[in-house]
Amino acid sequence: MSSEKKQAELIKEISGVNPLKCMKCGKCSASCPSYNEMDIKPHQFVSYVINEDIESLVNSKSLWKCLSCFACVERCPRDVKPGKLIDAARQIVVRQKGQNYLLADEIPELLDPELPQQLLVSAFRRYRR
Amino acid sequence: MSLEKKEFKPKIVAFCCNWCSYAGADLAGSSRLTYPADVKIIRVPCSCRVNPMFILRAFEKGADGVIMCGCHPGDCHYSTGNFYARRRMTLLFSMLDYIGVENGRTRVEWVSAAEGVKFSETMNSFVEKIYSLGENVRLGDLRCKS
Amino acid sequence: MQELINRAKELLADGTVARVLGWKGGDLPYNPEPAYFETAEELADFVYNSFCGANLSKYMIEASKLEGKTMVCLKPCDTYSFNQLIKEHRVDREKAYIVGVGCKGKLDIEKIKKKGVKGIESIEGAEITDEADTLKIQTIYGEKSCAYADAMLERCHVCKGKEHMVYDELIGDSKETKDADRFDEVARIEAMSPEEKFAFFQKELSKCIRCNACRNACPACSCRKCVFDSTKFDSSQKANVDSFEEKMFHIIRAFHVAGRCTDCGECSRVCPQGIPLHLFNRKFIKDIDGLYGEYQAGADTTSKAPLTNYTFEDAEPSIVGKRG
Amino acid sequence: MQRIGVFVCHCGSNIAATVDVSKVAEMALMEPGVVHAEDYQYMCSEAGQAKIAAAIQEKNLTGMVVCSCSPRMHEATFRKAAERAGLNPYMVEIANIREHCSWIHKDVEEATKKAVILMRAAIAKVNLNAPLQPGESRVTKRALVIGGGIAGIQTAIDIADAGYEVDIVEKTPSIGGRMSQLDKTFPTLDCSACILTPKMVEASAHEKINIYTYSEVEKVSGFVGDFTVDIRKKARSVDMDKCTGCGVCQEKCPSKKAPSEFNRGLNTRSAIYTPFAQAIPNVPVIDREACIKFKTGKCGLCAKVCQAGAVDYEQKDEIVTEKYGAIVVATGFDTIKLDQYDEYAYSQSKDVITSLELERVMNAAGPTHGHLERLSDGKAPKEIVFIQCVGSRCSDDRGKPYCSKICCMYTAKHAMLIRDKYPDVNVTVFYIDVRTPGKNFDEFYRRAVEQYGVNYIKGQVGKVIPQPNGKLLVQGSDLLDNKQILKEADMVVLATAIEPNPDVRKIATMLTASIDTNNFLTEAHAKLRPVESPTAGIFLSGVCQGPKDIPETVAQAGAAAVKAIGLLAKDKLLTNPCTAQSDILLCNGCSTCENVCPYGAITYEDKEVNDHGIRETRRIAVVNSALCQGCGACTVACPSGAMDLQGFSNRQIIAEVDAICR
Repeated sequence: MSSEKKQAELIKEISGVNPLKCMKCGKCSASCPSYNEMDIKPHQFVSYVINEDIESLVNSKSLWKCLSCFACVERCPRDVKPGKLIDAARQIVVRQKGQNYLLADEIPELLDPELPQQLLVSAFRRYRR
Repeated sequence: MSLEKKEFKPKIVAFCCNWCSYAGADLAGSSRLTYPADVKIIRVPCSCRVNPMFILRAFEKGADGVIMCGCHPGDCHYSTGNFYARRRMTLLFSMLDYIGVENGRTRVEWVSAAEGVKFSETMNSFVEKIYSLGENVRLGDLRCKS
Repeated sequence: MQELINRAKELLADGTVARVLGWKGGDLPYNPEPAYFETAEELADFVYNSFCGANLSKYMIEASKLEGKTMVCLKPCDTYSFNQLIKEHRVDREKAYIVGVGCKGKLDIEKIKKKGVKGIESIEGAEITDEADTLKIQTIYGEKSCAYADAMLERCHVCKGKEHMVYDELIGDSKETKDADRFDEVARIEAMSPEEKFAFFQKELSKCIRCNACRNACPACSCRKCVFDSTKFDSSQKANVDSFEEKMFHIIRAFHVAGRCTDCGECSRVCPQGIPLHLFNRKFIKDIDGLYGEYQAGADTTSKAPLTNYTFEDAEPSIVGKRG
Repeated sequence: MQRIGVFVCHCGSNIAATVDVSKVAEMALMEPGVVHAEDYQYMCSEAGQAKIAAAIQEKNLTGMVVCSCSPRMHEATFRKAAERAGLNPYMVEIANIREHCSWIHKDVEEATKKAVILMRAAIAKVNLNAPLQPGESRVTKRALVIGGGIAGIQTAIDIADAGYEVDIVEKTPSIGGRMSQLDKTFPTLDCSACILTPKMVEASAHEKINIYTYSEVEKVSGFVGDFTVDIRKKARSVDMDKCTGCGVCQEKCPSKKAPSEFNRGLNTRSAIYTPFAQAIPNVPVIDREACIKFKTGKCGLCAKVCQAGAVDYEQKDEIVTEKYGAIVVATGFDTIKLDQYDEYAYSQSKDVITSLELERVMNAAGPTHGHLERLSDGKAPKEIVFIQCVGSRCSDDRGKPYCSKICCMYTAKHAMLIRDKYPDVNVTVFYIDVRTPGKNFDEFYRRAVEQYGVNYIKGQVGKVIPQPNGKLLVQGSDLLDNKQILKEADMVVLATAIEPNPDVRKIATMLTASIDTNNFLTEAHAKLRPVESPTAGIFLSGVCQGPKDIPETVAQAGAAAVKAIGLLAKDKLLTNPCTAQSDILLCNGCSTCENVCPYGAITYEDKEVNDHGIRETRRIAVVNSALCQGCGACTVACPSGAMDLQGFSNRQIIAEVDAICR
């Protein structure tokens, strides 16, 4: 198996998502609050995984612009849930040591008192390790 | 006879009611949804036609697993057949479990005529279970084992 | 006992009944056997004591075909079997004059023998009128004693109660004997690992010699011709050739009486090999009670049997693997 | 000993590509009783059947096995072929080596092995087969149509025109169904009422058609040709014979707060009501839940104003029992509930409506008298957004996995009608795909875009957010422009998924007709028998079988009618001889079998028997083979094995088990 294919399989395994179920309706992108800041849009995540271009996915800005608000997961009519794919891509990055986007120690400095609690919890879930 | 251990190829008997599950198996076939060839289907008019004797007989003659499929409860072609079958099989399976026969060797699954996918998935998972349990040695006539 | 004999004589004399179905003494002090009595003279042999464990209800299938009524002595537990036979149209209620006899628990000679009591000549305390808690046993080796409760049949420890479900008159008093739960043994086996369960039943069933005593004594097992004797299932065989056939016979036998078995315990009582056959029937009863609601076969003559009944919400067979 | 012939079909390459058919035929000859075996390209073809006939006659066959496709496909074909050649048709067994073998296995060796085993099982069974003779049963020349929408009406008219009596049972107070709620119909934009009303009148005036409105099917028993049905005529509280339909009662009724079902709850109606002006029958019913008289005992105004004296508060439900030869199900559809779709703000804003509600808004008899206005404030909208596939094509548990099929077309219709009547209103349609297969359908959709300037955007809407200013902020995506779109709308219309009428599950259970996971009734064959249920004598008309539009529904209604007529035209039906039989010498007379028989086919008789010299009278189970449907419940309930099923006997099934486990 090529390394690209392995990475794509890994994303599918971590996320538990079958990207082939996507019918390209775009409801994820329609729901996304961070849409305008993303270089790869939520609905495009699926095709990147199908095309086994995980490299671009992992290096995209979108990975860290996703708020993990789960609107796309909640609303996806096909059970594809791009949010989970994004999360899986993040996991891949996190698993490669030394490539952490954030260290746990750095977080307190970045905290904003206006930040909703839920986002905090979510952020810890995402950025821990 | 060779001394080498023979590869385990389970014998699996599936009783399917004519109206739902047999048709579901047909749909699995026409949709080319594969499942292992170890499964052999016997057509019965209704799940309520399946006598516990048939199931024990299959085990006696060397079956490693027996599965019965019928219409979903409430959808029986004969209105009530699968309700009786459900009670009979529940009690029989409980008894087999009680005397120490591995409980995964028997299964009941409700598969409608429209559920080709479910039929294939059911058979795949059942066969997998039987492979994991291995040969049926507890409930069989040893003379039938070759 | 005398009261019973007197009443039997009266009924024979006034023509109410043509015969009496009871027990007569056997060749040993502890093996009375079922018998018909047609005259007052014959009744001299009549006995009713704590060794009269046999359930006479099944004999009424044949007795129902005879001319005239039969007086039949039924213990409380036997009346369940009789009711079940009425429900299945196997006996004719009109042909039976049921005398409900009292019961203070029946004795198991095997239990006495297991205590090392041998060469028995007579047993005192086994008469139905005796109040004794201890049996005095005269043997060729001298007198031995045994607590009554210790010699009781297993089924009497889990007695369904001393109330007769059906009768024309009652004679004699009863004593409660229940001191255990009838599902304890089943629960103990259920808790075993599959390997232990299998070993347990393999050991018990390998004793089976297919004498068919269980089948012949069972009031529910009353088919004119058993499937194991007919060609209908290609299953007729008189002996167990391998371990499968032992299991097959007993599973199917238990299945055929499931929901009909009153738990009278005759199968275990008559088994010459001492196989605890009631464990099969009781497993089904326990499952039926647990899954479909409490049901006592023979408590009435009209209720729907569990296996000819259903509800939409019945448990799925997969529950078998899920229970604890 | 039987003399069995085995015929192995190649089915072109369908079987032969995966199964070594000549090997299978060769192996057949090694089985007991087999005296002839051959393989051929298409056994079901005329040439194939000729080969079978020749073998039966030349080899004097007493039984045969065809290794071919599913018996559900060609068992009848081969049985007929056998019968023509002089062999009892019930001496034929099928080994299904196509659906159950060649189509699902890839390895030739493995598939061939399995095919041989399936063939052996069939041979083992045939060895124990006995010739059977079908009985006859009568056909009641009357049909029942369940549901009085366009599907039911059309089916009833077609059956009645052929000269048979038809009863329509309709749950609501009037026939007409969903179509009566529509304003215009695609693709020709006819007024729905203008084309439906004449059909309704025709049905009600037809001398062969009897309509039970405000009625429900309560119980069904019997079988093809001879169903017995209990129909509950719900208490209308108005005497159908006396009522003149003047409508005064409805005007005077002081309770006017009940939501109007006909207008989808967008306005209210009186407690005594006819659902709509053209209702048939034009006789009101009293909604007892809403009626003051029924709630408090006071009022009674309607009875006072009724000059015909038709109002009858004492009326009770009535059960009518009727016999039918055929039953057609035409129970139609409803839109799904939108409780789970919070993101579209349906329950938060009155200005988010379903397409069916828009039909009522656009209709002159609707809550706004046909004026397009916002239901919240009555203002004329300037910006309307349509959202497609709301609840359709969803694989989660909120919606339905299927395409509702009609939404693309009716949305194009709505968009076009709005742009036509109100050219200053902007119309935007968010779509995933536009599906327009059908005559003149794509042309219709293109007209909406090209001629009427409807703005189609490829992309789904993620959220509709009601704004403080009363507008609706629609957040959607434009996948072709790769943009997220925020649009302020005055109204949002949801193309809500349709689902079978929820009552259909209950009806299907009564009819023992099978139903799929989406509650659509299953057809006997997806392609070749699309209007018949697998249960004989039950036919399917309209959306109860699957989503369809009006022209398709009418076409299917006619097809179902023809199938029903074909059945009713017969005087006698041959019954299935695979029925239960009780062995007189083994029967205990215990009644266990009687207790599980769903057809009441088992009774008990005292019979003289001679059991090996013992002569006695015994209580014996007797099966009425006209009632027995051959399920086999009794055979397993019987502990002695006295009860057995012809064609699926204990020994036959055991022989199959043995052959498979050999």
